[in-house]
Amino acid sequence: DDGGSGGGGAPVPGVTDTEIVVGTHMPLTGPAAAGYSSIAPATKAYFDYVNANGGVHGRKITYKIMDDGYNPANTQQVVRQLVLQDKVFAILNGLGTPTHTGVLDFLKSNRVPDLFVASGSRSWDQPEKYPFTFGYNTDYTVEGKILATYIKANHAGQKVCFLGQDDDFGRDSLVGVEKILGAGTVAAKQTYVTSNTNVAPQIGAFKAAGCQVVVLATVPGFTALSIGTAARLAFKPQWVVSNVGADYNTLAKSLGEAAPLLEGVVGTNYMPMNNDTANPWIQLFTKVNQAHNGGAPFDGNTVYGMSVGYLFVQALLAAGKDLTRDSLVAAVEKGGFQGPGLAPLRFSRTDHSGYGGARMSRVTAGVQGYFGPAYETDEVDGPVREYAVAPATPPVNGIPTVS
Amino acid sequence: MTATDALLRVRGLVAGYGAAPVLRSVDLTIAPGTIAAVLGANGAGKTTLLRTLTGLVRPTAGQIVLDGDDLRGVPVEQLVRRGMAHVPEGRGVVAELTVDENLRLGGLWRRDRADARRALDEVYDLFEPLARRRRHAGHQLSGGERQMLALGRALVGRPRLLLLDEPSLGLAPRVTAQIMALLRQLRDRDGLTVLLVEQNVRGALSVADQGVVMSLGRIAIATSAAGLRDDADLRHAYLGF
Amino acid sequence: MNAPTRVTAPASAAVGSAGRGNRLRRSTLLRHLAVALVAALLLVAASYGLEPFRNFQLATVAAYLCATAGLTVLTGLNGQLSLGHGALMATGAYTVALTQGRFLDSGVTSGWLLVVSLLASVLVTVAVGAVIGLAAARLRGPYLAGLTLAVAVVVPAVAITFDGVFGGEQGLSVPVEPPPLALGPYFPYERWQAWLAGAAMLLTMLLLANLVRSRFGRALRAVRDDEVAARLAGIHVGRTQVLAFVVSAGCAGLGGGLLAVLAQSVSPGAFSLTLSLFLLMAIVIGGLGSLAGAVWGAVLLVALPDLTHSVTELFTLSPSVAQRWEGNLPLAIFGVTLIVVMIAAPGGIHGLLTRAGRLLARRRRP
Amino acid sequence: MDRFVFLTFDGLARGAVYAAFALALVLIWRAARIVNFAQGAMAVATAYVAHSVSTATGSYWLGFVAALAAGLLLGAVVDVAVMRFVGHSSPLNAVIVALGLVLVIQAVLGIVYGNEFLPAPAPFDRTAFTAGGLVLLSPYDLFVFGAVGAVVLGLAWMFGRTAIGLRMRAAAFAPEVSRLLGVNVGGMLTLGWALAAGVGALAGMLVIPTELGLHPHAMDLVFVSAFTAAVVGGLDSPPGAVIGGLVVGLLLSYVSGYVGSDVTPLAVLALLLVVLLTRPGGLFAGVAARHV
Amino acid sequence: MAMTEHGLAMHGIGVRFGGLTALDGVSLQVPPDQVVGVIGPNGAGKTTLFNVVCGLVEPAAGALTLDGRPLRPRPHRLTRLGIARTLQGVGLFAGLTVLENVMVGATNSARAGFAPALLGLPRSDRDERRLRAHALTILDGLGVADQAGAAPGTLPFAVRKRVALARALASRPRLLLLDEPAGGLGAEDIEALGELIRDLPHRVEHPCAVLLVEHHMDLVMAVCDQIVVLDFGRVIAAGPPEVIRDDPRVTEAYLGATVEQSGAGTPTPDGAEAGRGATA
Ligand SMILES: Nc1ncnc2c1ncn2[C@@H]1O[C@H](COP(=O)(O)OP(=O)(O)OP(=O)(O)O)[C@@H](O)[C@H]1O
Ligand SMILES: Nc1ncnc2c1ncn2[C@@H]1O[C@H](COP(=O)(O)OP(=O)(O)OP(=O)(O)O)[C@@H](O)[C@H]1O
Ligand SMILES: CC(C)C[C@H](N)C(=O)O
Ligand SMILES: [Mg+2]
Ligand SMILES: [Mg+2]
Repeated sequence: DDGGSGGGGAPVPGVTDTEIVVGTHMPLTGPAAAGYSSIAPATKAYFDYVNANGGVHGRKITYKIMDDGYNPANTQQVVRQLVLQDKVFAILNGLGTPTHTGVLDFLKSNRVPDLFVASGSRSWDQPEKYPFTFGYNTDYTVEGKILATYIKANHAGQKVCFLGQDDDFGRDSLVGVEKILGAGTVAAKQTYVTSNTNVAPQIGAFKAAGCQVVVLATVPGFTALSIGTAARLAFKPQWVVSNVGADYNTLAKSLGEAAPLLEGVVGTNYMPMNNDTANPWIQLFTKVNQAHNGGAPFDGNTVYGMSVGYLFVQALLAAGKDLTRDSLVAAVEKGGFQGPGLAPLRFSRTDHSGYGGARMSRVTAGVQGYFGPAYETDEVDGPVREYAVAPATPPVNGIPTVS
Repeated sequence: MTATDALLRVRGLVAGYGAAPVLRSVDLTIAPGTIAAVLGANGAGKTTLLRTLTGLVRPTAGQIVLDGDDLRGVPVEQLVRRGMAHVPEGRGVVAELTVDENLRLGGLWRRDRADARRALDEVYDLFEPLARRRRHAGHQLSGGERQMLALGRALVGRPRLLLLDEPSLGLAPRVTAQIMALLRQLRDRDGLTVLLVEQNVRGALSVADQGVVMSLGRIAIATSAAGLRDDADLRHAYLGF
Repeated sequence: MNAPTRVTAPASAAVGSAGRGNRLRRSTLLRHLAVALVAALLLVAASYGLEPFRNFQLATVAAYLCATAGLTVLTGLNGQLSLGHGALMATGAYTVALTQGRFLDSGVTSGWLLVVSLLASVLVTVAVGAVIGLAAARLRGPYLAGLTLAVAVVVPAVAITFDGVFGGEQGLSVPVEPPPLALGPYFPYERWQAWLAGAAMLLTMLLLANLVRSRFGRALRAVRDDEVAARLAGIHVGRTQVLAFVVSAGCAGLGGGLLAVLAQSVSPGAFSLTLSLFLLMAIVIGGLGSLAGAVWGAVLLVALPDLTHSVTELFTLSPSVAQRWEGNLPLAIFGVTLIVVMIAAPGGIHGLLTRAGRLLARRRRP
Repeated sequence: MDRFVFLTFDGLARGAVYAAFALALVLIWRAARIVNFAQGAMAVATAYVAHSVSTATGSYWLGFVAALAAGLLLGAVVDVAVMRFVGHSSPLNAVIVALGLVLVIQAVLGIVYGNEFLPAPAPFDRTAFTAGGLVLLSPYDLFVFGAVGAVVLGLAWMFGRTAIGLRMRAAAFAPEVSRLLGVNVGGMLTLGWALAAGVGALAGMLVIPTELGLHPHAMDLVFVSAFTAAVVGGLDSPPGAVIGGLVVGLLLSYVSGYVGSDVTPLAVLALLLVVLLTRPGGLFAGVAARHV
Repeated sequence: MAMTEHGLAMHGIGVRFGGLTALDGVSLQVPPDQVVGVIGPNGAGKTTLFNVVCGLVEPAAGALTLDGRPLRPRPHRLTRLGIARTLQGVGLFAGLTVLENVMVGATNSARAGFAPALLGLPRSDRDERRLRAHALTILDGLGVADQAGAAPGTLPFAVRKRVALARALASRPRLLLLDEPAGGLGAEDIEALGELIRDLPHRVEHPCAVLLVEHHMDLVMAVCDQIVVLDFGRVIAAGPPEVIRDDPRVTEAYLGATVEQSGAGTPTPDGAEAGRGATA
């Protein structure tokens, strides 16, 4: 038999008249699980909500969450298990750059739709090479450009410094920042590795260099660590933080009593703020969280996870009743999705890169809130423009309809 | 001999390491204040007997009575408090500790600190090579020095019943003789009881009161040492000379 | 107890007259080849019977087995503890990635190039192993553990510091040719992987089995048991230890290379300290000191996570607890299994089975 | 120059923390001849206890005391319930069991507390004193130095001067002989485990505030550094652990500061090579054993 | 040094351990056809002397020659020089069978290299068969061939000592260093051992000189051609057994004046009898 590689008139793997099986790989355990382990359950909760309301074209969505502990070797195993053994229809929102990079070729050769990868790397946007892979997060360069635009407008003439993770994340982000501020304008550039939790040398260097604005392309733990370390050294610059490490709840939890240090920290996001109870999406997701997620703590990752679920349901609906892998991919490439996101989703035949912008946020009196307009841009030399399209409102029953 | 004059009484002791028992049924009675030489060919079970007496090997059957108390269920580490000391085969010097620490270890359990101290000094007087090496680690000692250390350490506890497994192994004849004389002296002075396992048959019988010959896991002969010494037939049959 | 006395016959006696069966018994190579052949047939048969995912797992077992067998030689037979075998596997994996990448760049394509790459991975790892082995030969116990631990931790640092070559955190992809067309157009890729890895593994096991049965194998164990006595018996202890490291490293390199081929990618995260520790667990749980134990270990490395995951799937968790239990529960089960096996069967699975076998044999005899 | 002073003090402060944890490793090595790979996970578990107690009572110090008590208890329980039953056919068996414990402890913590970072407050201000523009140590660093110093002195006193210390060492080296000499070997082992885990708990309480936060894996990296420190110093020597900890702390700080954070593992490897190739038993190794 | 010297010779060997002088200007010779005994009090330096010959201890002073040629011994090259040694303990490889233990001793006669072993070539097989046959012959000669498959740990002490001897003999030495071979053995075994040792220098095949350290005086006196007495690291007497036995310095330092080892004939110091009553 065909060994699981779907196609032609054969039955579509993972799809029956009553069920669609989708899988993901996530760090549920291990050092990287902090924060991220709540994404997939949120997505699943949204699917359960949809299932409880009749599913998609009468099919219920089964979401198989596999723990890879953020270890690429485990990702290999669990994704193969999902595809070859559990015969999932698609992989959704697999998390992490190094982890997911390792399965791109495998997913491609098995023609498995690989949707909405949870990472801002630009690797997912290679429609020629990986026609079934699509990104989701605003990529790090786009975000860097937006952060730098803010700095240019509000901190002109000040000394800007940069701390980045020593991988694609940090590098792409720096590229974006320098595209706007100009090469050579960043006064001090430092990197860190996750295996070394002492950032005092780096922060000390910033202090010595007299930095006034520090851009952080850091994961949440290192954002908190950097801000805490700076406080110990009596160093108080303006922090401008990548969305990856800017979630207030996560940071405040990890800083504990030192949470007031977060006051004034600027970041970005492209999802509604979890604390924005007036936002209809937040209201919807809070409801789903109560009913189907055991009332788990409601934070940015919950919003993120449910948004992914919403987008996936939109894509399924767009793919039509005769669901195949090709029809799903075609539906995503057709684009035109409107959802909770504040920035445009850029999907098209030639662009697989996900969100293309973000909005600035700031912590004021212990509350993280947006300010200013949302922006959009590309990861090359395009300008950073305001994105004026008003956010969509959720459908009444919270489930997208065929557009 | 009635039950009360025996310091140690062993009945029907069976013990071993795996499927087949090494001690097949040992009966033995040791009177207080005597030296019993336990002899026998290699592999007869002498070491196993001593190890079983101190609980290092668990018996599968039989009874060990010390001073009227059944020793079943008494943890090994309690036996020194009942006056039993065992110098094991292979000496058991703690190689990583110094000579002085090894010796102190022998008296740690004692309440009477002052006497423990005195006993320690006596050992240094007795084994002069040890006195010269107080600060040396056990592993630096020569083979014979280790033997002295092991014996000295047991003496620091001022035991009533001393189980010695081949104490003459590796010792110069002069020291062997010295030790045998010492055993006699302790027996006479302090009423020490000794179970002396030896390959050095003549040396052992020269100090022993009682001669016990083991063979194939049983006590083949238990008689007076003098009797064993003088009975050429017995000696020939069991001890090969 | 009395088995080997059978072999008393002087060596000169039966050379010319030896029959076929006798030759088989007398030649280590032929005997081991025969076993390998049977194993190969079984492997091929199994690869047809199994689903693609199981074939992939089979291939993974084979790849791990190269490494665990090598580690068995080092730790089990020679008594040198290595917490850094993951790093040696990484060396092999990156070598394969770089050579395959180079082949692709220069436009040469042939299935056989993979053999060249794997060979290169063995050679490079042997060189690295020799260097580590030279240092390791001076160290004992926890000090050796400390050094090899540092080696294990160095992998990501090297990959990140020289990311121009090694691709940083993200790693490199490993271009691999599809199965040869001669096998038919629909030959499942996973079956091909199982064959590839299986062949390499059998070759490794064959060589190791030969080695273990030779005087070198004996020297390894002698050094483990008593270094001074071994030296006095004419064994160069340092050289033997380096040799063990080199052999072991070569196997680990091949295992890593195979993993890279199976995954078609390498990245530092896949060769973390955890992997090194798991390899060690595998050989101890499998049964330290025998190649059979290494086999069990490799099987466990692949099967146990899978099994614990399946066990957890038996419970249906409510969403409120699922968040915390999912992922953690399999880990807990895995940990408890390790502890229980280690306590109940300190000789590992191999020890348990031999004991059971002996018991059975004894029961049958009377 | 400023930078050098800054990096030096920063390195010493980190090093003191590694030293504390290395001491726990040395302790259990001396007491049971085991490198306890579960030490980090056990320390984290006690830190979670502290977290719970502090949250419930609002007092850091109650949590601190609870952590130490929990450490002592956990160590004893691990010995009595698990390690006691591990066979000695190979020293690796205990290592594997310890690794199994790591998995179990981390999983249980993940289940009970979740895999999120929780705040780990420091009992003293972590803002460094400055003098003439030079950034020196913080009150918290001084607290760490004090605590580590007290532990070293305490251990040195216990092992070198007390009967219990002698018993513990004897029981570790020669259990059978020690029993014959009246040493309650089982008790000594349990005591050793309890003390080691207690020191580990202290180390955890000192380390975690300087890390990313409280998390089941919070001590993973610290374990590697501390083990390195203990090996550099010589596993048998408490002062060695302290020196080793400071050396590792300084090295990491200088290398991060002058070269780059990513090469620190390479630097650690180089350090180990240099130290162990010249002194295969660590800096404070005792006399080499006589073999014949 | 005269080129005519045959066998092993030591010239003025000195060894210090920190502040402790273990050997001090020790000279002695072991001619190829003799059994030379070394006796002396505990800690006199006998084992250290062996360690010097084996290269396990570097002497601070003095030189060694073998057949007149300077010898800088290294432990693992020893068997190739034709020297073998037993250890004062037993020192068997616990994880190897008896047969394998002895085969390790014969390693120096193996010819196949690493590659043939790895490939399992007939060369390596032939080696194995040869070593095995040789080891079995030696075990047989010592009467322990029936234990070839046993693990050393399960054997009686006497058997283990014989296996250790077999391992040393397996390298076909020209000089055998025996460190307390009789320790722990029973009378019969010691007698057999004595015969074996006495015979070694005069065997037709592979005659072998012996340097013997032993505290069992009967054995030493019975087998040695020459005896060297060490005390505090110095040679205090040397000569044939008869001379040594009567040397007062030896008696004083080593044998002890009062109680004779061979106490069979000596009267018991006090008329002890079994079952004597006791003080408490
Ligand atoms: N740990 C063990 N495991 C298995 N068998 C053992 C063990 N120790 C001893 N034996 C066996 O038990 C038997 C008796 O041994 P034991 O040591 O008690 O004899 P012994 O009389 O002391 O001999 P020796 O004079 O050689 O010291 C021997 O056959 C020996 O092989
Ligand atoms: N490595 C060492 N470090 C320190 N001292 C040592 C070392 N090796 C030997 N010695 C000392 O040197 C002296 C000679 O030791 P050696 O072992 O040679 O004595 P020996 O004559 O063999 O004694 P025995 O008959 O008791 O075995 C002893 O006092 C011993 O303590
Ligand atoms: C998980 C992601 C949101 C960020 C992560 N650092 C990455 O690998 O890209
Ligand atoms: Mg014995
Ligand atoms: Mg000696």
